[in-house]
Amino acid sequence: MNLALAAIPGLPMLSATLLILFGRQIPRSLGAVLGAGSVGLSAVLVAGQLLAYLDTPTVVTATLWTWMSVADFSAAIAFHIDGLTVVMMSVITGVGFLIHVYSVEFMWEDESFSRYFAYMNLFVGSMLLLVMADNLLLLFLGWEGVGMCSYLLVGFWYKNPANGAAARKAFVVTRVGDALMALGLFVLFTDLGTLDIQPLLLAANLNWEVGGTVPVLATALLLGGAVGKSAQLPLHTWLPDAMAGPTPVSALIHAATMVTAGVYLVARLHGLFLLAPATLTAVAWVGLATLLLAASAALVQQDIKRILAYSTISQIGYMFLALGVGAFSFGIFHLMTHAFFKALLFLGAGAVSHCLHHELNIFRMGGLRTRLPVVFLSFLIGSAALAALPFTAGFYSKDGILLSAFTAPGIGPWLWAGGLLGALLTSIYSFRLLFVAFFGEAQTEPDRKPGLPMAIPLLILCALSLLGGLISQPLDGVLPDAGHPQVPHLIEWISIGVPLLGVAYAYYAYIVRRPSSSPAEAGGDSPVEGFLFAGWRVDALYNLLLVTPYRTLARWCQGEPIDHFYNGVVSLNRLCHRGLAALQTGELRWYATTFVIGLIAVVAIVLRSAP
Amino acid sequence: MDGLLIPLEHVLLVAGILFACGLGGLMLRRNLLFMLMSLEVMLNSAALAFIAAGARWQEADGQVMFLLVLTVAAAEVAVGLGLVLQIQRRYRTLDMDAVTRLQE
Amino acid sequence: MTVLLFYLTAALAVFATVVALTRANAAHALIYLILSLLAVAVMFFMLGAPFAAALEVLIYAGAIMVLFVFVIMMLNLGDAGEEQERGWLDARLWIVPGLLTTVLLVEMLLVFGESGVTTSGHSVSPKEVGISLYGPYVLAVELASMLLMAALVGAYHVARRFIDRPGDI
Amino acid sequence: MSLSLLIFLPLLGGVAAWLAERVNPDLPRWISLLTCLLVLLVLTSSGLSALADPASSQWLLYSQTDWIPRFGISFELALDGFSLLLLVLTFVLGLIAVAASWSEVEERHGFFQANLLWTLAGVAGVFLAMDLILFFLFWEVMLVPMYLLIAIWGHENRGYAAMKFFIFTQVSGLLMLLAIVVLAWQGAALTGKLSFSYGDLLGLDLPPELAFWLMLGFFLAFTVKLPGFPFHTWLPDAHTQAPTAGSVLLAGILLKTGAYGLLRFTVPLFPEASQTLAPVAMLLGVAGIIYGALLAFAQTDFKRLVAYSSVSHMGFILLGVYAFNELALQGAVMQMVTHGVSTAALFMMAGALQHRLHTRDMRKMGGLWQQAPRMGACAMFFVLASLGLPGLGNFVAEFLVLLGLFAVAPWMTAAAAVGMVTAAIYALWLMQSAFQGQPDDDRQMADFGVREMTTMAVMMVALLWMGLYPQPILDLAAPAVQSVSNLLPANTLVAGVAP
Repeated sequence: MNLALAAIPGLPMLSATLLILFGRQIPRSLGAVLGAGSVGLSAVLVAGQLLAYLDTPTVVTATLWTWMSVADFSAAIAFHIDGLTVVMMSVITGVGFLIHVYSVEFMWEDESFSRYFAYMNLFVGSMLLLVMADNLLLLFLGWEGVGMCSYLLVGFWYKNPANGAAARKAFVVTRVGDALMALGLFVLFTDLGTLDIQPLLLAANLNWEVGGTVPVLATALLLGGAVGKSAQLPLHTWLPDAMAGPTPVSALIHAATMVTAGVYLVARLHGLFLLAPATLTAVAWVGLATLLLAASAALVQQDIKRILAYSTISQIGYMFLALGVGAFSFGIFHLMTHAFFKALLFLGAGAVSHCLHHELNIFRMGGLRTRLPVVFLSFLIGSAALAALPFTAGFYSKDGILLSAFTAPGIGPWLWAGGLLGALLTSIYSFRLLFVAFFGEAQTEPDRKPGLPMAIPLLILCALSLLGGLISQPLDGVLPDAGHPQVPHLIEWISIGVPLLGVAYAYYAYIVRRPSSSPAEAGGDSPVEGFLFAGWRVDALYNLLLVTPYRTLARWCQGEPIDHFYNGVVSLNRLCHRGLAALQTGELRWYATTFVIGLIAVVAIVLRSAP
Repeated sequence: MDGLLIPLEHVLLVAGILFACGLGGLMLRRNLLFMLMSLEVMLNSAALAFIAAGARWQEADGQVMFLLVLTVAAAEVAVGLGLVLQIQRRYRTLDMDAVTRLQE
Repeated sequence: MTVLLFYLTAALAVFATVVALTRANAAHALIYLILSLLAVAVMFFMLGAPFAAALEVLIYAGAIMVLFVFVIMMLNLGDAGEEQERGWLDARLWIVPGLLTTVLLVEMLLVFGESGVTTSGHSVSPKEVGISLYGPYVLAVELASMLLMAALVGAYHVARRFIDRPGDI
Repeated sequence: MSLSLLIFLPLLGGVAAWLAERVNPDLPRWISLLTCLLVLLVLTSSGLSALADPASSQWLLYSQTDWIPRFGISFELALDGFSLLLLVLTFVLGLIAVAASWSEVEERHGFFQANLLWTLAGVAGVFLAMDLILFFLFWEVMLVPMYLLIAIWGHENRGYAAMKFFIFTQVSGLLMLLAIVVLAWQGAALTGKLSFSYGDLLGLDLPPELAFWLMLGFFLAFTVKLPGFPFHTWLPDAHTQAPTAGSVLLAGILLKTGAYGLLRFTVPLFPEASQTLAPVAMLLGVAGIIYGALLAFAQTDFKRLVAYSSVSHMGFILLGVYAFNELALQGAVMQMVTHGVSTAALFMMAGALQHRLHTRDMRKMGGLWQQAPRMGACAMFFVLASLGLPGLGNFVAEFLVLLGLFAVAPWMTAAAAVGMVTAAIYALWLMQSAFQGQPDDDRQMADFGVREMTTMAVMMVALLWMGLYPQPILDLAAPAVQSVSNLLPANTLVAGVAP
């Protein structure tokens, strides 16, 4: 049992090690088999776990070895598999496997084929560790591990310094969140004496008062970590830039799995968050603010991947909103459906750029509907699910979130209204993308069509995006069941209707009144558009407040200011030395004179001492 | 013949004055030749002090010491005058303030 | 009477020394120095050290001073040197050495004090000196001889190139 | 017996290596390689047997011989788990240093290897000596050969760097000597017996005022060596100018002697006084972490960057030692070992680059991954270790330090956590400017060969092992650490006591 569980993250990691060590010696096909196959095997093992769990929902735990044990602290390399974990593992390995298969074709011509698969496998392994971890320290290992893989993959094409900058930004910004999370772990351990998740939740329930200072502090720090990893306000700025990596990477890491780790963390530790209502409310507001900001920014982007990136930020905002109002299962549900349709959209975008000479600007595409039908189908379904059109997967999850938000006490209607506005914006930007890129006249001719390794994952994800809403997650007993929220029918109808309104507007704006010329490169002709295009200029603000001062400070300190002090001591010494050396003039008469002075002094001393 | 009965301090005073003169000359003069003469005067004054002490206790040691001082003076003058010639040849001056190579 | 003579000689010695050390002309200075040395020799004699007095005249006033005379002759300083020397004897330069020597003299006076002892009044014969020299002081004599030897070699070495090529001047 | 062997073997090996150069210039490095291996063999065999059958409750092995009995000075050596750990580190890094210098040194091989081995002997002595005068002696013994290593085989500005290193260490060392003598003198006044033995001086009832000043003498010596902010300025110069093997030894081991001294001497000899100083020491630690990281980011010289990263990492040790609880102390011990390995590896990397490119200036590098992928992968590994990636040893160390510290000084912990971010900034910047970016196509550069990859692999495996299964190391150090943390019961109140 232990071995089977350990093999789930272990296989991809083993494969990653092999690929790093021997990647240059083995042929590409073998690398592909190793890379995709190991994840596939993992997926099979996960499927076994899933079936077992569906059959009899029992928690499985396994301890491999004691990681470290000092004084009262101990942490083990141990797994804890319950419904939530199984769902996450299924998403990670399932979607992950599809993306790996897709990548085989996508990356076939790249010179660093095996390096790519090594990183991807490492990522899958780390992500699995993250969700399977039985204690927060192991979770943190996975947490940082996926961050590292994200760094490696965003900067995969390292020759372009811009990619390196994006990768570093992604790592450093999330690292800010990680530092906060680490502090959260310290608070938890100091107060509760353990980092094992289950005993921790138990101890918290016993020892913490609802709304006490420590719970709020601890959860707020954990939220900091979640916000960093899940690209929420105020640490969201890294995600749009992270699109510098290969597109399947964006699909896997920056859409389906890693960025939802924050959601997983909050859901996993919901017991703590429920004890800190203030933090939970903050989660909801963070989610709402993020989803509106990102959706409005997505409205004016031109780079297909940036649109999707902002869309991802926005969708995770929905998940946070769900978590914030206590609808944890809807949050996880949206996580899953989002993984399907966003992976689909990203892979579709990858297919477009793959076939279109790496073109990413949607205004230089056009008319792809007939030229790349499979991709068009993917985008159609993906956009529909993203916009939460009825009966797609996204519809069920997002509808649940909106209605749950409405029922939240006090602030509910406000959250609902904000979420609704977000839904409107979502449908507008997603169909804007679809209409601009796939309808109208062709601007660029594709030079090939996606082959089977790319098409099959797309089609599977299409099916999942359509039907994924029907999956019922085995989350009973793991997360508090919100049930289907009871709201007035009018609210339900409005929630369903608004996205359709958005589609209609997009149709009017981009098909009927198709803009004659593409907008300026810098995005936006008006100041408002420019503001939105720059993501509300948060980046500029951070540059001004943090990056530039840090660089300036570093430049000032470059020559080691502390050394000035020691150099001062040295100079003083040298001065004294010069003073003494000046006495040695080399003039005989001066020596004679000093000799006499000394003689006088000696005689005087003799006189004084012996009168 | 017998010597005189003179207070020892008076002889020593004379020796002291001579020594001071020599010292003053050493400090005052810039010419190496005169500096050497000053040294001679100082050595001589020391010799005088020895003789006085020998006379005080009626011992031969004072005169022995005078002899040694004499040897030292002779040796010093021989080398010193050799240096005078050499310096004059090399620097074209006997001004010791100009010859400050000792510093290095 | 002879005591008075002693003080007169002492005064002469001091006077001759002071004059010798303040001359601008080296040859003149040397004459005064010889005078001073001769006066000191007289004092030696009066103090009961005839052997020392004889040596003072022979070696100091005789041999060493003659050495000086030779060197002065070889240097051939002339009138220009004398002018220069006069310039160096500026009154202001006297202040510091004068002050210092005065202080030293005063200190010496204090050290000597007023003990009231006088010289013995008996002379020490050359014979006693000789016995002492080759008795307890034989090592010192050897050392002195080595010193003289070294000085001889040293002086020869230092002055050799000058002697080799006197035309350099 | 085996303890003095640990010191005398490298000493004699050094002499042999020196002499052997006359026979054959290739011989010295083989001699030092064999010497290191031999010492490791002695160390592990005697260490293992002692673990099974310890000499006393405190020491695994102990030996004492009279040396200068009149002054109570003896040749007293002792080994416990903590020093065993550091000795293994010392000689493993010694091996690695020999490997690093294998083809780098071009002149006076024999004397180079001799200095290398003498440094090792001095370090081994420092880790073993239990007589304070003997300790001081070894403290100096390790200093002089290191000075020569820098001054003779260093780079362009070696004279300045070596002199700075020497003066800093020497001045602080003299303060320590003063403190040692006064301490022993005071001990004689209290107990009636003049002795410099560690055991005799422990637990003396010193006047608090005096204890504080004596503690300061020790503290300064060790903090300069560590080096703690603001006494660190010798380190970047020394590291930058030293030959690769010198940098490896300096970063890997010599800095650890400072940390060892703090743990072994400063705190146990003066517990109360150390507690008084703790806030200041912690502040210095935090300042070092952030300042080191900031300056590392500002550098353009590969080695200088790594050197400043050391300053940053050593801040954690200062924090760990002065938090006075087992968690943080264990973290500090871990940091000593892991930093030794990871930084040594980075310095080897720097040395390899300099050997190939004849520059350490990162502005002249860039895109090296293209030409040397193996090197790039190794660099990436150690850079990630250095920034504290979980799963690698450094994370365990930093995490334990901060975890222990949090119970004592939450705000300090928060400030130190900033170091997690700043470390990422400089570490990734190093990676970017050296290995990523546009490669220079005209440049020809050889990738790592078998010898270099072997040493790198050893260090990688070590870091992974320490990151994933550090328990053996923690267990080995536990007795020493516990005896320190038990000195101050009031301050060891850490979590675990849920009300």
